[in-house]
Amino acid sequence: MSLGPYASFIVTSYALVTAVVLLLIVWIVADYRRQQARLREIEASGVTRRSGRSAADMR
Amino acid sequence: MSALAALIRRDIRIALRVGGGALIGVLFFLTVTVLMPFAVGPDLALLSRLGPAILWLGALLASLLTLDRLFTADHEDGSLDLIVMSRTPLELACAAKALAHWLAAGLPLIVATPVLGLLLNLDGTATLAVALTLLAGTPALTFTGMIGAALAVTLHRGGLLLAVLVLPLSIPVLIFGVAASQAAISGPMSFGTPFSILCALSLFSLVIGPFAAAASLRHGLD
Amino acid sequence: MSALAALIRRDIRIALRVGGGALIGVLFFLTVTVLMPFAVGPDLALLSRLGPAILWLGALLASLLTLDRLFTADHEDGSLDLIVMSRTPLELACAAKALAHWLAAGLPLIVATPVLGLLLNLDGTATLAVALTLLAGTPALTFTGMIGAALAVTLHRGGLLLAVLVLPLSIPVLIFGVAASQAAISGPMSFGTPFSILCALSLFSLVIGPFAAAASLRHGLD
Amino acid sequence: MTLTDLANPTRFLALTTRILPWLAGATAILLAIGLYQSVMAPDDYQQGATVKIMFIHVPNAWLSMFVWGVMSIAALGTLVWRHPLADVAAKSAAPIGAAFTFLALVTGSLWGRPMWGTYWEWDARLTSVLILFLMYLGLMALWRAVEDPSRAARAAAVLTLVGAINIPIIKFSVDWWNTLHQPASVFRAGGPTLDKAFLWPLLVMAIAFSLLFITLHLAAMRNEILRRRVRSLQMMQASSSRTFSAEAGSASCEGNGSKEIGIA
Amino acid sequence: MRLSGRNLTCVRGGRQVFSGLDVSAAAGEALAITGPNGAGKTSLLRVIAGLLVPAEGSVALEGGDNELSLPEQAHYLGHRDALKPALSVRENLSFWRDFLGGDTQDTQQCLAAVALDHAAHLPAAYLSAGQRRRLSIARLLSVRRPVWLLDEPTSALDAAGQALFVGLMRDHLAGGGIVIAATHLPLGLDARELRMGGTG
Amino acid sequence: MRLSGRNLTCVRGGRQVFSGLDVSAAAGEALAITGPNGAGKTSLLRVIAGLLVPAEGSVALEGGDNELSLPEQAHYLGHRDALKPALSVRENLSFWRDFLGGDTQDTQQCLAAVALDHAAHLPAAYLSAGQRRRLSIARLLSVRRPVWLLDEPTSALDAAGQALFVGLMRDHLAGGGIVIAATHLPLGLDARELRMGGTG
Ligand code: HEM
Ligand SMILES: Nc1ncnc2c1ncn2[C@@H]1O[C@H](COP(=O)(O)OP(=O)(O)OP(=O)(O)O)[C@@H](O)[C@H]1O
Ligand SMILES: Nc1ncnc2c1ncn2[C@@H]1O[C@H](COP(=O)(O)OP(=O)(O)OP(=O)(O)O)[C@@H](O)[C@H]1O
Ligand SMILES: [Mg+2]
Ligand SMILES: [Mg+2]
Repeated sequence: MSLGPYASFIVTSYALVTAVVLLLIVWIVADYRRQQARLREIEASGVTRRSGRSAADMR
Repeated sequence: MSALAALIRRDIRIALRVGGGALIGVLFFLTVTVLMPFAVGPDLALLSRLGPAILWLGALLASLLTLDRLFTADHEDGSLDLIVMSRTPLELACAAKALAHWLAAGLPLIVATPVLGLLLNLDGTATLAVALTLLAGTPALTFTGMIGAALAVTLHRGGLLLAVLVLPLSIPVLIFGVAASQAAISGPMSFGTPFSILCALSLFSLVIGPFAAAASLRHGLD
Repeated sequence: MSALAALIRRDIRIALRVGGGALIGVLFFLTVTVLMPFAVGPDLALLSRLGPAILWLGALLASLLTLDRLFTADHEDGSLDLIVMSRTPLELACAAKALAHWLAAGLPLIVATPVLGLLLNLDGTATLAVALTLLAGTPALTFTGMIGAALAVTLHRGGLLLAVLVLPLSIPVLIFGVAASQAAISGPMSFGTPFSILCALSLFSLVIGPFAAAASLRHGLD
Repeated sequence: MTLTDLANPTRFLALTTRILPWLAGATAILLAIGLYQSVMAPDDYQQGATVKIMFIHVPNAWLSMFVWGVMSIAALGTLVWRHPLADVAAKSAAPIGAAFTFLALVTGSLWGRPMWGTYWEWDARLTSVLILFLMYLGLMALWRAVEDPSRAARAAAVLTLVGAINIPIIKFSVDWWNTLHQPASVFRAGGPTLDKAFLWPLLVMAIAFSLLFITLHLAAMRNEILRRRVRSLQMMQASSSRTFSAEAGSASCEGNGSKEIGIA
Repeated sequence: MRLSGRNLTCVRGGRQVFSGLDVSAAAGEALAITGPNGAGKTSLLRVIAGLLVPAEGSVALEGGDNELSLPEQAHYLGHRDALKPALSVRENLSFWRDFLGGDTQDTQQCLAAVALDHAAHLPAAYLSAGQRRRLSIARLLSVRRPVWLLDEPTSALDAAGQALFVGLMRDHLAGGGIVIAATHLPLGLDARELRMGGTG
Repeated sequence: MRLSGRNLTCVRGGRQVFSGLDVSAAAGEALAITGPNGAGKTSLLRVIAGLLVPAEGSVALEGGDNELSLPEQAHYLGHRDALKPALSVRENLSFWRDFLGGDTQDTQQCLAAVALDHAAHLPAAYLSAGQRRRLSIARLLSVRRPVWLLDEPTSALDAAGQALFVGLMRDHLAGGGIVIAATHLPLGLDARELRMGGTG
């Protein structure tokens, strides 16, 4: 398959999209891990959240 | 009605008395205009071609400069609490404040335009066209800027953050303002089309601005 | 010394927190730059010719937008009384405040210049020249602006006229800044002459600014 | 599962955890199919191979507008119903939307160079997209700059709704002003004018990217809920470890920070 | 006429200030809100004034003007005195009279009632702390509103000013008004007390 | 050590506020300045603090540090509390400690002394009126200065806060300090009274 004279443009744009999407995914996964770790840390230190509250009194 | 008149009267009086606001705006406008010939070089034709753009930019930036504290001052001394509680609908009160600001800070810019037109080598028609577009367009700048000013109060933030939030909103006004003046001066296009879009933008912002500002004040005060 | 360091640290901290930080400064500058092509039209050659002026105007506006309340905020919450009473000479305290302001509001703009240069179609040398002139010139904007800020505190004592006289002080800075960058890019003139004048202006204002500001604060408080 | 159940953060978390793997899988499969089709698509008689950029440019451009639409609906939820989950949705959508807008801008420029001979031109479509990008950045700055999440949410909501005016401007700019950019060829009155050979890969890619957005958004919302939970637990921690003197406001002792979305 | 709020909960800055609070005050009655610093007195007044949205519960004025909301029938006197230093005393007062509207009184008389008539032409920037407070009080007189919400109203007032203000409150109550005041000092008149904090 | 001002005359806004006034206070002595609103109490304090230039007369601290002027040896606690809402309670206090310099105390201890230690991390914007006042008082403790100039220091404080503050003033006086306070309420400790207004 030949991409013609503008191959570099096409390849760059596909590569960029891949890179940015991967970056988003990595960021979100890392963020998830970080929050989970902090949550575990806090709950280990004895602070617990009250559970079993209904949606109505949540706000 | 008389409540709104009182609010407008007060705001204009303060703007004129403490000065600051209105005068700094005009001065900034002047600075921008004076600076341009240095940037562009002594090419008079080019200068007069850029004239409308320069004047519009100056007006935009000058209104940004003064609008920032439209609500903050009232918030800090507690007036805003009373205004929110009053029997006057908050949307109208916001509109009145913006109108007062426009009268004190926007109108002087328009009055100063002919003088600055001379500096920029604009001829009579061109100056008139720019003044007309400014007259039609600066209310839009004030009324969209008001949204940012209201956000400033509720966020306890000021200055640059607001400018960043508000500037994108005022870009269309700038585009059509400049386009209309260009058309009047030289362009192949007609003056009417962009000018009517400009007026439409102004009318539009006259409606959106007070509502958005009032909404953000209502939800954000504490 | 540590008193001044504390003052600088506090002011920067407040600026970063309230204004939203260096990021916001860059964003603001970006928006102002993006405005230009709308006003001037999509002519790349013209844009790059206007580039330095646009960047300089952005810097002026960014410093004006925030400088205005340099002392007023401290006056309104009573901090200024304590600063005046303190063991630190008032001149040094003023200089520290101005320095903090420059670090928080001026420096980010200079750092952002290369990015904006791209948008305005400036080449490498031109960008470098503009960044250099901004580095040399923005302190002058801050330190002359400070005089106005100090006068603003005493405004209700009839200092309005003086405040109006101060903004024009920044015009020479602007003119030489733009002239120097133009010279570096295209001009027949040499870069050195206007640049050294610019540096001289900055040095001059570094000396004059704190003294004038301190004098006006000392006599204006009540 | 009713809508009110969905509105409960705990249920929302449980549900998200359950469906995220499926969503991710579907996204991956569709993306693979779309990519294969894009690679296999024939060259355009006018644009040559560069037409392949379309398959990523257009979905990103659509999504950049779609995400703002999602944020606008969330903004209504914040202002009208004062619903905390709406705050979360709005906040976590902004960076993803900004990323899509950025990609639309970059791929557009990369396409523009061979097609129009320039990377950038100040025309209405391009500039309105740039404004969209700036507004995304402004919103993100706002979220970052304001400590109190519910205060930031309300301000951001007002701004989002005001900024929504930009969306029709982007959409119709090509019709209102004559620009370099070509007018709509898929979503237009009278049906698509695009050739089937390009239409199919484009549609598959569009669906794949939409799924990608939904997946990322749900995951980001989950992160945000967890972040708020951490924040309120930290505030509880701070308040429970302090010893209250009689005059130091024991009224505020009970349930400090508990009225946050995090505690549910 | 009766002001009543039920089951009020207030959340500020992500922290709960008070919860499940009931307030009520009938016409002619004064309610003193007391409690330690940070107990939530100011917050409660602002909730009643409609300046803070309660997380739960609501406040209403029964038997007032049905066309108007509670905040529209109330005066709020806070720590910040809503005065513009650039305007004169008279200008400040008459602005608020015109803007608040409704049943208005003569500006000069109101100034005289708080012993500020001699300073009517002075810029508000020239007022001492107590004089500013007097001017704020004159605002309460310049427009008739049945509900007065006062946040530490007597701070900065001298003895004469406090006596004068107690007289004004008495007149207001005698005219069927409601006074709700957050205060650390005795109000100087018969008032029901709502104690916040301490218990929770 | 003795603070003394002779024949002080103060003119503000073109009007003479007081004239021919003498003030003095010795080490360990408290001076209460009283008088009706607008009598010139705040003006006098500001003259002593060097923030207002008297039209006639002068004030000096005899027996203090000779290298330093009176304002540099004084704390001024005014109506405006010199707090930045954007900074946390601790940041506010430690800034003033570092900036004012000299003989400093530990921030956390000062906060504890005014019962604000639990709020150290809160932004100052979140403080109630009384909490702000407590934070200002903590500033007096964080840096040692022999002269305290206080303008209605107990306003907005609850009963516990007032008692606490009286204790702090006593400690300061016992350490050889001078307290000059403008006030409408009794200070709560033995103090010589300087009555302004009334006569002139
Ligand atoms: C930075 C430059 C560009 C930007 C910001 C941009 C932006 C957009 C946007 C927002 C859309 C969606 C519009 C809609 O749904 O109606 C779009 C669609 C499209 N763009 Fe671009 N574009 C850029 C450059 C280009 C270039 C250079 C080409 C090709 C020559 C191109 C071709 C297309 C096509 C074919 C569509 C699909 C139109 C349709 O079928 O509805 N774009 N672009
Ligand atoms: N900034 C000012 N400019 C001009 N005159 C002023 C200024 N501040 C106060 N005055 C005037 O000076 C006089 C004394 O004011 P000052 O603030 O010293 O009174 P005070 O005794 O502290 O009163 P209060 O008990 O109300 O605090 C007042 O008549 C006032 O009008
Ligand atoms: N703007 C705000 N944002 C967040 N929290 C706040 C805000 N203002 C006050 N608070 C918090 O709410 C609580 C109650 O404050 P409030 O001002 O109602 O107290 P108060 O009873 O009036 O106290 P004081 O007697 O000191 O005036 C305090 O703990 C305070 O920290
Ligand atoms: Mg209070
Ligand atoms: Mg006083």
